[in-house]
Amino acid sequence: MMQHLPILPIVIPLLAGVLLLLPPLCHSLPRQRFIAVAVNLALIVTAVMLLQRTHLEGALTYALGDWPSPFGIVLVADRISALLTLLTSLLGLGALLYACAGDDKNGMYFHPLFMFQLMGVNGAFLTGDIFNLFVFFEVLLIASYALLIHGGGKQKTRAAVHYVIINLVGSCLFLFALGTLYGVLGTLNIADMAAKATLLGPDEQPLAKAGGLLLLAVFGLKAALLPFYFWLPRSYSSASAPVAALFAIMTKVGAYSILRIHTTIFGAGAGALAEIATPWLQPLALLTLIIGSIGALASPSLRTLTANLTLVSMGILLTAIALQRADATAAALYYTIHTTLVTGALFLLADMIGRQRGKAEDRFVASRRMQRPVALGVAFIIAAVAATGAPPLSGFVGKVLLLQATEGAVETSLIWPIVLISGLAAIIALSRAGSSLFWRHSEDAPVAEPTPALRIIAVYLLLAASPLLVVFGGPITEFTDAAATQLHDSAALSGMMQQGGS
Amino acid sequence: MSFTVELIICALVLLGGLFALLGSIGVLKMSDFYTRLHAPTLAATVGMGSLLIASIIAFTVREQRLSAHELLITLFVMITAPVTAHMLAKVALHQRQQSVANTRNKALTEKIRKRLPPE
Amino acid sequence: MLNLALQIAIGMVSIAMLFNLWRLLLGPEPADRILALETMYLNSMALIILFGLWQGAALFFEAALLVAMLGFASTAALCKFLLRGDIIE
Amino acid sequence: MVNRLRLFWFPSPWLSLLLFVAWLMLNNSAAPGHLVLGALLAIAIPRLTARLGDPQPTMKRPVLAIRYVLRVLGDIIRDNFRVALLIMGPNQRLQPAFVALPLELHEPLPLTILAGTISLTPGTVSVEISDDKLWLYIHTLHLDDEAELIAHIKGRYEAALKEIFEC
Amino acid sequence: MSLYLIPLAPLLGALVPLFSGRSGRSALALSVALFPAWALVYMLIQAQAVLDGETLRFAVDWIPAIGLQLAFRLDGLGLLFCLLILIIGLLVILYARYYLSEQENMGRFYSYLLLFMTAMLGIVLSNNLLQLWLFWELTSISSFLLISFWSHKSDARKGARMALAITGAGGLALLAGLLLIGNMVGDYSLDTVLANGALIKANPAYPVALVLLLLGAFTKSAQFPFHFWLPHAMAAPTPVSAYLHSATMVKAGIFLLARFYPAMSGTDMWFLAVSMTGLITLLYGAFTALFQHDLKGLLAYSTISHLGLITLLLGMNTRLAAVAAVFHIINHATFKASLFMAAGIIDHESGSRDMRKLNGLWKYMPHTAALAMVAASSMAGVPLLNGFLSKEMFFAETLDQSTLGGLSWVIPVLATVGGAFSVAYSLRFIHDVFFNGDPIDLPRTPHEPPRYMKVPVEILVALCLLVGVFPNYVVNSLLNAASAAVLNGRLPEYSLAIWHGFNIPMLMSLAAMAGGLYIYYNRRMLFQFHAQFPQHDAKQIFEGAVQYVAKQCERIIDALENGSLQRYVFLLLLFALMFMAGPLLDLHHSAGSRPQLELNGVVLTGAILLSLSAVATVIWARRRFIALLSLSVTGLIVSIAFAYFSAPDLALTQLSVEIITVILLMLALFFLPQTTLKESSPNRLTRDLSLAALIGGVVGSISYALMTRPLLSISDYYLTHSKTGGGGDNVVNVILVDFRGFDTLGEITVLGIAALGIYKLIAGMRLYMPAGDDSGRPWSQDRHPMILALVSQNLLPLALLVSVYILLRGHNLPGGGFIAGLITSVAIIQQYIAHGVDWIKHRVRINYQALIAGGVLLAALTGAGAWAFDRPFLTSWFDHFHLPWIGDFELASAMLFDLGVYLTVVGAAMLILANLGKLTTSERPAFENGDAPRAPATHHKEEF
Amino acid sequence: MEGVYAFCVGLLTACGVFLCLRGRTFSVVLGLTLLSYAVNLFLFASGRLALYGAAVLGSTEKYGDPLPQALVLTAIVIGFAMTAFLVILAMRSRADLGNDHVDGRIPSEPSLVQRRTGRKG
Ligand code: NA
Ligand code: NA
Repeated sequence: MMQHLPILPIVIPLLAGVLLLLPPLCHSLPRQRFIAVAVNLALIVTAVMLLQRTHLEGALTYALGDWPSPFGIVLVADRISALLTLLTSLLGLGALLYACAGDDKNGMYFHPLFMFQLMGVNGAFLTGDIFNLFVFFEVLLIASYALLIHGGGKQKTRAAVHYVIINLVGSCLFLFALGTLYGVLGTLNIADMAAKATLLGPDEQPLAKAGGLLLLAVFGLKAALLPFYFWLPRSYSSASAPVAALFAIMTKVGAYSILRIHTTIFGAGAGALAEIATPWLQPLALLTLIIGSIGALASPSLRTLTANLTLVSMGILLTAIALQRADATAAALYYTIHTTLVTGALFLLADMIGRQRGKAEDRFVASRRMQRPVALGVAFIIAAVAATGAPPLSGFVGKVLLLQATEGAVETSLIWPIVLISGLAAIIALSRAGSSLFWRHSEDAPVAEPTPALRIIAVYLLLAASPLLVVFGGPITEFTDAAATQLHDSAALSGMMQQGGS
Repeated sequence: MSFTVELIICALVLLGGLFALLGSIGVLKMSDFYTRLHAPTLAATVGMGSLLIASIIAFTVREQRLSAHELLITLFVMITAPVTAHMLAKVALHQRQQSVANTRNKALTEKIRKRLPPE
Repeated sequence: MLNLALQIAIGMVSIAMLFNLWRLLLGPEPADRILALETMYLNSMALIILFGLWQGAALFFEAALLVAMLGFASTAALCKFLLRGDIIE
Repeated sequence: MVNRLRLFWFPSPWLSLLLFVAWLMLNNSAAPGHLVLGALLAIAIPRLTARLGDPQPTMKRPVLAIRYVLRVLGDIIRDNFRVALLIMGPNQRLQPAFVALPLELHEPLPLTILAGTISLTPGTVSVEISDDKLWLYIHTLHLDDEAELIAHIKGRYEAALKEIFEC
Repeated sequence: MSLYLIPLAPLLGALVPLFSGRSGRSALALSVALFPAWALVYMLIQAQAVLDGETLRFAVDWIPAIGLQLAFRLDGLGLLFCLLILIIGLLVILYARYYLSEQENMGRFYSYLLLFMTAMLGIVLSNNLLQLWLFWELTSISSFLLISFWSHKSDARKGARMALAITGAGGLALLAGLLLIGNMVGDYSLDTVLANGALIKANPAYPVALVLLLLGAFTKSAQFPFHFWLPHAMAAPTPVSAYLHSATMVKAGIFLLARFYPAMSGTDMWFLAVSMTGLITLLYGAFTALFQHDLKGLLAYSTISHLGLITLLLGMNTRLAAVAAVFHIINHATFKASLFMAAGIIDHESGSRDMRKLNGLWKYMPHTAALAMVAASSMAGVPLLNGFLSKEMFFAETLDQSTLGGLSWVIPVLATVGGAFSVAYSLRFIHDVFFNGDPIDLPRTPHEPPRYMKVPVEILVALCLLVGVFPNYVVNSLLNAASAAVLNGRLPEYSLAIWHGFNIPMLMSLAAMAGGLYIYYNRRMLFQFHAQFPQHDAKQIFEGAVQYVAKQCERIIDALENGSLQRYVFLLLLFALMFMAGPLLDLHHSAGSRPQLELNGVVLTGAILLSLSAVATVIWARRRFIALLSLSVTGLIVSIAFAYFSAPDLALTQLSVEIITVILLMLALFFLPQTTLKESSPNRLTRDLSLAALIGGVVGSISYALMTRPLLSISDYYLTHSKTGGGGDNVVNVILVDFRGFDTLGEITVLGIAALGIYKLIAGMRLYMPAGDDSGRPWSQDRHPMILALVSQNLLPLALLVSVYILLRGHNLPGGGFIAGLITSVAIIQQYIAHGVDWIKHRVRINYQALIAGGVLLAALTGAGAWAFDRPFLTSWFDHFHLPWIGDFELASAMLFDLGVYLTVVGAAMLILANLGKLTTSERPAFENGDAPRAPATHHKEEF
Repeated sequence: MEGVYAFCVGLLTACGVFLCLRGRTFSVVLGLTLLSYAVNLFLFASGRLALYGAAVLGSTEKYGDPLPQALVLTAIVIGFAMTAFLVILAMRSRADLGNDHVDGRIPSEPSLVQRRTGRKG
């Protein structure tokens, strides 16, 4: 089974999702929960094994159907994809546990859809074929559409209309881009595309560039890059909590795709096509960061605030990616782990807080007292400290990594102030949020509905990552460094992919 | 392919094309919906029929074995065309679409619409 | 000879389809437009069969068969829509 | 026993035959493999769809049916040319009409076939059947003599169908 | 040496309250205090070495990638601060035991306090810039918690947030500064930094780094103009003020200046920035303190003023000034902490801090009053007390300045003025509170506090006296060591004597005393003068500013995210256009070298049909049914185009998808408005049309450019291996089920998920059905026209036969599971259309959900089956067999895969359409009679 | 021929884009359908146009590029699934929000309050 390791993160959730739709599992929620959690744990184990193998052996390729690359579809599990796969399943576990405390029964098919969502995300991380990437994008999108409306209600419908339409337009653009790239390069394997891109004549280069930039728009849409991010605040703040938490990984798929495509195909080695994204990506990423910070200050509720903090984190992430350097990529990777888990936890936390505050929900107004102020308060402080990038939690390591990566570069004078001031905005917004949520009380009695311990466990499970990321910062940054180096060493990777076979 | 066969095919092809065209001209030209409704029958029967026969002959001769599957299309068309016409007529009647002024038994239309006997 | 005949026939059917579209755009009533569409389905089948003869490939037969089957479903549904609003009730 | 077996395996034998033939036609082949497959499908599909149809009167006189089909085909071809001229001619010269045709057939299947025949022959379209199934309404492109048209249809098609279905 | 134990001890102590359960308050205080006490003892054991000039170190790697080490360093300066932090901390723990009331959560308080202590110790012991910053920020966070300890008070919350915002901002600046400094010397080790001062000062980025560093220091130590958070932090419980706002947190900024003194000082820029800031702060704080009516407010401004004084000293770039600064750090910590505690006692025992009400407390609490008066005298710089000594040194140093050239005299003059105000407010503290008549309207009758509450004050006051009288014995060695650390070992000659003779500093002191007396005596005039100015409450200004910023942010966000999808899509497409169009400008010829096909009439006609129908769809878009018809035409022509350009599979698929889409759209259209009014303004139409035309133009150009260029693609491989490797003649199908079967697996998964999602959407949907069409006509009475029903039911077997045919031949000829599935679906839907849901419901019981799942499962298991043969997922298998009579035939795993596709497609299509149909069934008879009101159709409530 | 083909692709794209920018869900669905037709034709053409080249072995001498065809097939199916979802979502939106505007409200009544609640989620 070990040689099939790279495909397991895709096939396991697929089979699980399908089996959850069939008798005997489809009729029993407890069984569904059990299977879903078990599968998620299995995914974590798989991802850890994958991580270990990639750490020792570099990239693993898996030629589907035993067809040689570039003719068949290959999966490429390099360090980055292994890391992100692990991240996905960790986040998934938190969201899933939270959902098992009751959110999963507010609508049909939660667990199967959850599994399909994991499958889509993992597939997007693992595939080495650009059209297959499109397919997995669609898998994760359609699953996210269905999950977004989970629980029902006007807000969700309203948000879903925007989310779906924007993404459908995005999918069309994706296909235009793919058509253009195939029409120029004549191949779909990403490594092969990279090889062919270097051979293009001046007559074809502009077309390849148009295709590549169009892809940037498509991925930017997923990654919530300005001006494509507009779907995000509303979708994230209206989705049910575990779904919103799971969505925290979705933006990362967009960022990952930019990283993958624009480093492998249009990376430093692409001659005239090298780094075509940077002139657009850099300013847009910084603007995203700015708008996210402004949105954070303007947020009237914790969910909206979290959604805007997601924007901020995407801005930081994409700023790092735009630099197209190994150290910046390493920073981006570390930051991704941190922000994904923390944002996910914040979404869950916002929901729990909202449930305890009666009509005020998670809005920043006075409300009845909470039932579990200590458990939630401590969680909030942890999440807030991590999210603002303050020490001693993981946010600061990520931020320092990024600042160091931009150090000395011409952009320093631009990037540093923006990044730092955005941190201040987050401090102000979160301290305002926390003091309103936890300290401004009306005289009403606390809500009677008990808070299941499982929800709190789920939140703390995700939050635990933040201190652990700092405590084990040494080995983790070592891994992210290695992963980034591997990605930027495109020659070696192309070799791996060309070779085919597993 | 012998000249005769080719000639036959040519004739059938032209006939088919012609009747397809005639049917469509009818749809365009006739003065009310109910008369327009008759026109596609030309295309559906002789039009499609001759083309399909042409195809049967051509492929049978070319591949040296009987190619009869075109008959299935004919079967389908023959079965469905009347139903389509019937449904369309129902729609027109339902929406009280006026027939051309000189139509006979115009008074029947309201009865037909309500599926009542003529008296 | 056959080629010429085919070209003429294809031309005729093409023109027929233009007429259909004309009627479809002209209307005036929905029934007229559906009739035009239905005729267009017929003409498409004719066209596809002519392509088959022209390219000498038997691969087009299914396309014509499908137009016949699905065109009918489509027309029936359109009529039902105008009659009852709800096509599956 | 035999009857029950037949009903089980061939709920509608004509349909099965049609499917079998259609399969061979589809594949343009009478190879043994297709014969077997066709037979299997001819048994399986009617069994699968049996519940999705109301029982219909079966054809009792197949030979007459073939004659009927040929006759209709002939009529269709003849009328095609007639109607082609009508259509190409000036619209004003036409005398369209609605005609109510009294029915003697009342079973849905023969009735549908009659209506279909009328519609397939150019120049006439079956428009509607009255709720009591006693009247078939026809629209004709050009009407010379209403009684003659009614007699023509009843004599040439309805009577034949009555014979075929023995109803 | 295990220096990490020093900050670790209070960190562990912070956890004690978590486990303390319901133990008594004294026990809790005692057990908490054990940890810092242990740290103190541990430290004292090491102290001698440090006093002897050694620097102790401890380091382990933590996150090498960012240069973060767990690195501690204990030198004289660190020792001094550690002692202050630990000793005063212990006293505060004791004090707080009595200060906090029974109801208050003392455990939480101690946790925060010890967390803060950890952070402070971390700062002063750090030997790594990043670690220093880490602890620095930790003080901000823990002080936020401490200041807001009484979170039910709005003042506390706001004060805490303000402190956090200001110190947080400074912290971020500090981070930038530290990173720059680290970058200059190539290492984040403080040792390296301190050893490379010259290098840093020569670096062109030095001014930037200095400013950033100073921003960090000044915000933390409340230097003008960042001072305003401090008075509002007084909303904290008094032990917090005594600790944070006298000895520790505000001193962190000072510590930072002292710590980086060797590396950063000595430049004019340092002098101007640091000393001028200090001077202004000194004067401003002293002046403002006088007018405070709140006891703690007075102390807060006094603290600001004294911090300014220390800053000024550190800014003066002379070694003696640095020593004076260090000395004043010690002195200020002792007297200010004791004053805060005294103020806390007064507040605690009298219920007020308002000096207009507090009068004559001498009578009620003489012991406390005596202590407070001694401490206040020290603050005023009265001889024999420690404050006097350092102030004297300060005055002396102000005279030793020449950087301001001809204006250098300004500094001593202003220093004296500051000193005078300092005397004045100290006098006010003493006189106004303890004398000056009788108390007015106090909530409680004041009395002495519990015995042990006074002990910390006594200890501190004793220290003030001891230092003041025996400076050489008490603090000399510590001061030496600390100053040596600040000055990198180059200690100047100085003497800590009470009497230096009758010199100018002495005169300045006397002038300050006299001036202070004079000012206090004439305070009413001054108060009136001061009252003329509008009173700016920094909190209100700050809150107002934050509110203003938040409002502006809201406006920006509202303007940007106006909730209009049309704008969002427009922006998306606009940028997509720019992304695509930009590179095309470099494309010199749109046509490439590839020979083009000849245009003919058919294609032209097709193009006309396509264009007209597409444009018609746009034009008719508001009359929806007609738009649907012209859309059908477009779809039909696209299918024919695929057929024409030799893609039969595409033609078949496009056609079936198109038909089923139209049916679906009709189903939906029933519930939607049939027509809509014109909504778009001419401007918007023009804008949208332009964008549409541009995008269309660009896409068309790209397409043209692609088609006219030669392509070297990987496709030959498929053509050559389709038969031999995939066992099929239809290369497109072999690609679908074999070469790229993984895509197809994903694709059917998408379809299945979509169906599930749609089912979710349908469940719980409440729709209003129109009772008639858009012209108001009631619907036809004929629900299921007989002829349609009969023919449909007879076509079904034929359609199924065709499906099987299409399914089976797919591998070798156009067709396959997907098309077959759609044909089956359409055939079944046809039955629904003809017979209605109710009729079918009783005849067919298919679990479409299971069909979908089964289909995907079959496809996936077919793929996974390869594992049994040790091949990668989806490795296909096929073989030719021979049976007697039947002949040769082929079996392939791809067939199973395709069957999975078929099942999924049927299941998905049916799950969608059949359930959508069910929506209306139950309610329909309600308005069968024609004119019934619009009736709601509700599907069963969505539940698990 | 390529020019005419490209023109059609461009025109379909333009029509699709224009409809996608309208304010009603139904128009957007129409627009996306047109856009997906354009996408399919575009993607198909990336393998270059060919006559007499059906990629069925043995049926002809030279074959058109089969790969884009397979891609288009996948794209069609996925597009269908997505469109279906959007169509039903449009119905749901009408049911929940009482109108068929893409924003869930008719823009003639733009109040800041609504926008804020929109953001509040
Ligand atoms: Na007729
Ligand atoms: Na007083």
